Amino acid sequence: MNNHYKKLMRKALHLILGAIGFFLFVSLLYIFAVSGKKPVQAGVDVVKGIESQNLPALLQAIRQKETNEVDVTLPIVPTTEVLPVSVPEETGEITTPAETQEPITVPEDQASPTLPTLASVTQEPTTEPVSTEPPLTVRQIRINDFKEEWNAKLDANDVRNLSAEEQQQIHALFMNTIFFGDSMTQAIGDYGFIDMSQVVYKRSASLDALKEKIPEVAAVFPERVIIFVGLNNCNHYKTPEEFADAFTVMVQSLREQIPGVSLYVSSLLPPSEVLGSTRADLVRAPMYDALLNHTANLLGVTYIDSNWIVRQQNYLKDGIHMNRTFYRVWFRYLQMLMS
Amino acid sequence: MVFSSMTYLFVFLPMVLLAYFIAPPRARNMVLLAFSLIFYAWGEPIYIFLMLMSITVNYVFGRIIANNRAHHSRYAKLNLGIAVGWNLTALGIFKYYPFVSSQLRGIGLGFIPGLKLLLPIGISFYTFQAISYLVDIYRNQIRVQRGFFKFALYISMFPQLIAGPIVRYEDVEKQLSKRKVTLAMFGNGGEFFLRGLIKKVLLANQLGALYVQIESLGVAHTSVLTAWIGAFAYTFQIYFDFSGYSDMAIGLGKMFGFRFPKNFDYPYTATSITSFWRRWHISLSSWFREYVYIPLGGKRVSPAKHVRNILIVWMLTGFWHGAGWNFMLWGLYYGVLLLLEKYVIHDRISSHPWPGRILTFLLVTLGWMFFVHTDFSEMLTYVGHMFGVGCAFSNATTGYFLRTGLVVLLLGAFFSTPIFHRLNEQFAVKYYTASIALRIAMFMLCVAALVYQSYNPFLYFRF
Amino acid sequence: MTDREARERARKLRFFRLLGIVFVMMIFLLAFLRLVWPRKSYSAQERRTLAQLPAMTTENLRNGAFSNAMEEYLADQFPARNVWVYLDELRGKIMGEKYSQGVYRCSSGYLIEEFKRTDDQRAAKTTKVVLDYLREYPDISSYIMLVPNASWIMKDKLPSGAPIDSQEEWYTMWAQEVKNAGLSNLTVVPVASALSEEASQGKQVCYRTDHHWTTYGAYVGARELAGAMHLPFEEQNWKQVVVHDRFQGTLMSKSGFYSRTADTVELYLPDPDIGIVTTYKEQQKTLSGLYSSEGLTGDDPYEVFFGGNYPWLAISTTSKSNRKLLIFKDSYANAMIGFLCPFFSEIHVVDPRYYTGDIRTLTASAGITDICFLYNINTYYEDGSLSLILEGGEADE
Amino acid sequence: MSEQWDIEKRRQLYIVAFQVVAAAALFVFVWFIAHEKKYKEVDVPQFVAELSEITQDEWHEEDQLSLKRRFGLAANDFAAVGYFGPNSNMDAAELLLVRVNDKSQTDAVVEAMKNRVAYQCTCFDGYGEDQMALLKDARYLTRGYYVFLIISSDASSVERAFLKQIEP
Repeated sequence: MNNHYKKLMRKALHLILGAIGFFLFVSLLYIFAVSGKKPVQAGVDVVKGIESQNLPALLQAIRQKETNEVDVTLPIVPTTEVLPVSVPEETGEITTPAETQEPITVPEDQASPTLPTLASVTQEPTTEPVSTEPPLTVRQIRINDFKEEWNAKLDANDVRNLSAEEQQQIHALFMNTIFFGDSMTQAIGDYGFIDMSQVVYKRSASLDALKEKIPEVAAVFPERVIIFVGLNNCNHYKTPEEFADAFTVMVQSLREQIPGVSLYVSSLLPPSEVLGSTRADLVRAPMYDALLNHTANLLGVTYIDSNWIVRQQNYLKDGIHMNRTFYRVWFRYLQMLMS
Repeated sequence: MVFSSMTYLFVFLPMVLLAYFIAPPRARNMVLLAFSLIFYAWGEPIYIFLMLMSITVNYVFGRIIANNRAHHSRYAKLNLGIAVGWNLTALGIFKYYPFVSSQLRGIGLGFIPGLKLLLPIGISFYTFQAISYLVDIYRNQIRVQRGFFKFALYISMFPQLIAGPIVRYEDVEKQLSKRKVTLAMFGNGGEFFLRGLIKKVLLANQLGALYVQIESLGVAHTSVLTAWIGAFAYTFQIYFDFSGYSDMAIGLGKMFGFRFPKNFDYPYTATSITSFWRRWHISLSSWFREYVYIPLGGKRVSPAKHVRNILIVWMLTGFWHGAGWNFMLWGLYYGVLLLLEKYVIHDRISSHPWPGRILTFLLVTLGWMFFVHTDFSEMLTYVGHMFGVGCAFSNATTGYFLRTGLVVLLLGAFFSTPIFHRLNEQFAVKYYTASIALRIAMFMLCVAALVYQSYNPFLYFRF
Repeated sequence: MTDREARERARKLRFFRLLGIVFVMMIFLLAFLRLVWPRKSYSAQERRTLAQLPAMTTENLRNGAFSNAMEEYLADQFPARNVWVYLDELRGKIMGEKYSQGVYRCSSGYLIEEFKRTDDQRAAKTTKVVLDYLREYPDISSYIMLVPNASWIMKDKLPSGAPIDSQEEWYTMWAQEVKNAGLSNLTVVPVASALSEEASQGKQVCYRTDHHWTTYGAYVGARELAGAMHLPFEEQNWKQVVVHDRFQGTLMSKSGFYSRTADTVELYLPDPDIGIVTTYKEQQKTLSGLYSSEGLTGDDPYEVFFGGNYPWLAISTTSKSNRKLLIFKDSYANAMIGFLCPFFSEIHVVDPRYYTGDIRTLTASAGITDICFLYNINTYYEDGSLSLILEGGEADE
Repeated sequence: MSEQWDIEKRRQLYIVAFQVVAAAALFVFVWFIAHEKKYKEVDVPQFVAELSEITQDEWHEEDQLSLKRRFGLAANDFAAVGYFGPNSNMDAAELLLVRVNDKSQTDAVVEAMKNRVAYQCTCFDGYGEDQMALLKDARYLTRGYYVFLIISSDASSVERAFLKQIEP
């Protein structure tokens, strides 16, 4: 009897082993059926070759071509009308280095010869501040007119939304621009003025923290980068000089990683009066801003003064960030300056 | 839980086998009961309470009836009435209330609340089992079960719990107390289980897919022949589905030492409708015969009453299969056919089995089309297509379904006959190694089909 | 009992005993393997994450979600799952099954996706919204090209009589509808006959195991489109490069049918070379060229084109043309955009299934001169996202 | 004799009691099972607009594209959708009410809501304490076919108003 069961067990074992063998055979068939899902190596090389083309050179060629086209169809803005860097208007009571008080302009022949992009030809300021008094240019008159008009509207709290047409113009203008910064910049995308794809931000970041985002900006190879940061930096940097140093480092890093880029920086806005009265650290914001202006000029970064747009009623509850109204004017101003 | 699931085959079954055969014989009933309750609770745990309630109520009423039937037979009858009423109420509420209330509200009785009830799985089966138990006690055909857990096991035993067969108490009475499993009996159970699994997974599911494909064809593609192919596919599908499940139940019962009655006896080889119903879902038709038809007087009454009895029984049979007018229609269809057979055709049919066999099969096929369509307009459309209303006799699509469905339909036809069974048995005796190898292979195909069911690619090429 | 009967009985008993042992061994072997088999998190073949052991909570126990999750988990983590799937496919093949998950097994190794006219209304709505949108830009030339799928082009490969609805019928109706709208700036570009003709000449225009058209098919499509756009397409030369010769596509994954005949993926590079730069707008990346080696070596080699589908691509080229194109597209266009690059200085590629920006601002601000809708019929018919992004003329902010 | 009679009578009483209990238990069970609440139908966008007025939170009605952008949900997959989003990037308050077509969609919707809240948390973490407080108090309500996300300075009031409106 025992023997009988032993025999049965042995037989069962053989059968199961046979089943496993059969299954392994099917596995082999399966492996054969899905084998060779590998691409042709030569093909991969071709694709990799295309991928690793020299992107800056390609971009330059493409933008160059566009410039040429623009050249024949549109009259280019004379280089004498180079965007001047304005001075913060309410800085009288603050002690700032004397140079920043002086308007800075760019001589006509200082445009960088190696990077003949539209932006650089028309707008790139030099790294050397020049202290000669410039004549009042057409452009400056236009700027003054603009400010006058919108100051009135701001005071009257009558700032209309951007019309669809204005919106489209702004989109067209900033198609190859990246807005870069902290929550001040994030608002640009959140409010819907610009597609989120044009915005790179890191909330509550100091300039140092922002530096790690630079590769993301560089990945887009933008023609222009507009930096807009806020009061986080007054917290983070004990003195305006530290802040200015950090800014210098960031600008260098941006230029290194994005050859040929034009850089702009918007004012570091002061806190609201309510907040300013309680936060001693934030009161010094205008000093930071003033030094930012100065450093920007030294570095050849275009400083966009936006302090004049600030109105107390346009602060959000936190006393730091601005509501839509501010940005409506800010964008119109930007558009006026750049087009 | 269903038997043809991964959870059952590779988690539940190994666990219950292990626990059952490791446990000392005394504890085995408890092991089975515990696993049965888990089995039932799996997926819809709330109805375990209904099950426990049903067990308790029927257990107690069984005792009451048994105590009183000798001396207080009227009191016993009263309690039988209450108990059966309780069971039918439970069944009625859970199975029929949503349907009935929606119908009543449809005719203007808007005050009737529509309850949202899910059908507790297997309730039709275990309720009928409980009723048969009570009636049999009352009739003094069986002795009452005094052990609560044994009774609980009789009602809730997982092999037959959710799709039958409806086991009469006398069939398992002895086995509840004492049973023996030999290796050969266990193997025999395995044979039944495998056969059921193959029927369900390899035949019923494929046939079902074929039917669904044909059923969902637009008017543009269908034809008379296609509709018939679909109807045949469904006819075989429901047979393999149901009888496969019964086979698995019987097989599992055998593995644990229970002998459940046969539920199907090659119904599609029947030569008449009468004989079809003697072979289809035997435990249900014998239940209705035993507890409804005969108490009503059976056929030993006037023809008019006999007609009434037949129609009542078949209407109930239809209704038992589901809450819907189509099931009622399906039941009455058989009632009428049976009456025709009895009173009109009688013995006039030829002695040769084939004409009757073919006619019966075609009638049964047609019957299933009433059964499957709960929506009357869909039913009319489909049956219309079968008889050429609004479509061609055959078209290119017919050829497609003939070619792709031929193998599985032929297999279906072959598996429905006793010839296959005989050959299979002879083969098993003669070449037993080969036939076990064949079973292993079939089991592997079943597992493959079960795994493939879960093959569910997520392809985002669209999104 | 005779000797013979006794012998037969003994043999029967032996059979059942052996079966009993084997049955237990099978169940326990698989149960054991299941326990020890390493868990996988992702199935490359099905392109989805596999179910993991569900956590048990009173909530999911009560509503039955746990038991479903458990069943899913067991099936997904079954030992050697793909081999079982393959085994079942073999069985299906032997039994003559031709249909699985909306895909037909066809002759010459083709797998072809069905077309089901389930809801004409959705497509009609899409068409209406597209026409309304184009009506707003009368100065922009617009083109619409619906590419027929294999169930139309490769009709003769289908199992004869397979119950597939006719794309041709629907397309004819649709084209009439568009024509009736009477937009003077809109051209409907038919491509079915050109593709069918190429196919009948033995050219491969559809992949065998993928639902896309081949790069050659896209070439034919581009030729037709270029004709409608009046582009000097014939003057341009192309250099063909084979990048994959064992391509097994999504239809194989979708159906579980295995086709032994693999396809070849080709790229057509402009000759002479032109400079192309692609900015993946939402991803904030600018890359050179149109192709992705990562996509090529990944699970779906068709992703060699752009690496997949993205909401908004801005392609700039060194082309001297002053035309700028805006394409609304599905994945069919990915293979075709390369053919248009030499003729446009900028191409904005919008995939409405992912794009969530303001399409009207984009249309007006990018200096677009041409708009093209490029879809395969299946997607156009089924996908409702075009109507979502084109609807609502006035954006609120 | 009378003692036996008493025993018999008591037994009968027990039986009657059991009969009553059996019947009662069945009906209690049915009542318990069938007692699934039915929620009232509401005009979702308008209802959300009403709810949004309960608090002074800075939010406004958003379009379907914002919904798709922020939650990855396509509005036409559902029976109805009402969405109020934050006014500025310094606000966190949001309301999203979805009426699903069938309950199998519920999980996906809740998942999308949780992802959105998790993303918002990364934006405000270590930065906006008030906003973080709102986000931490985010409520996900699933009632019948409704799925509701509340991020609000007074989430309880909104929740109460919501339930009051839809509960029978």
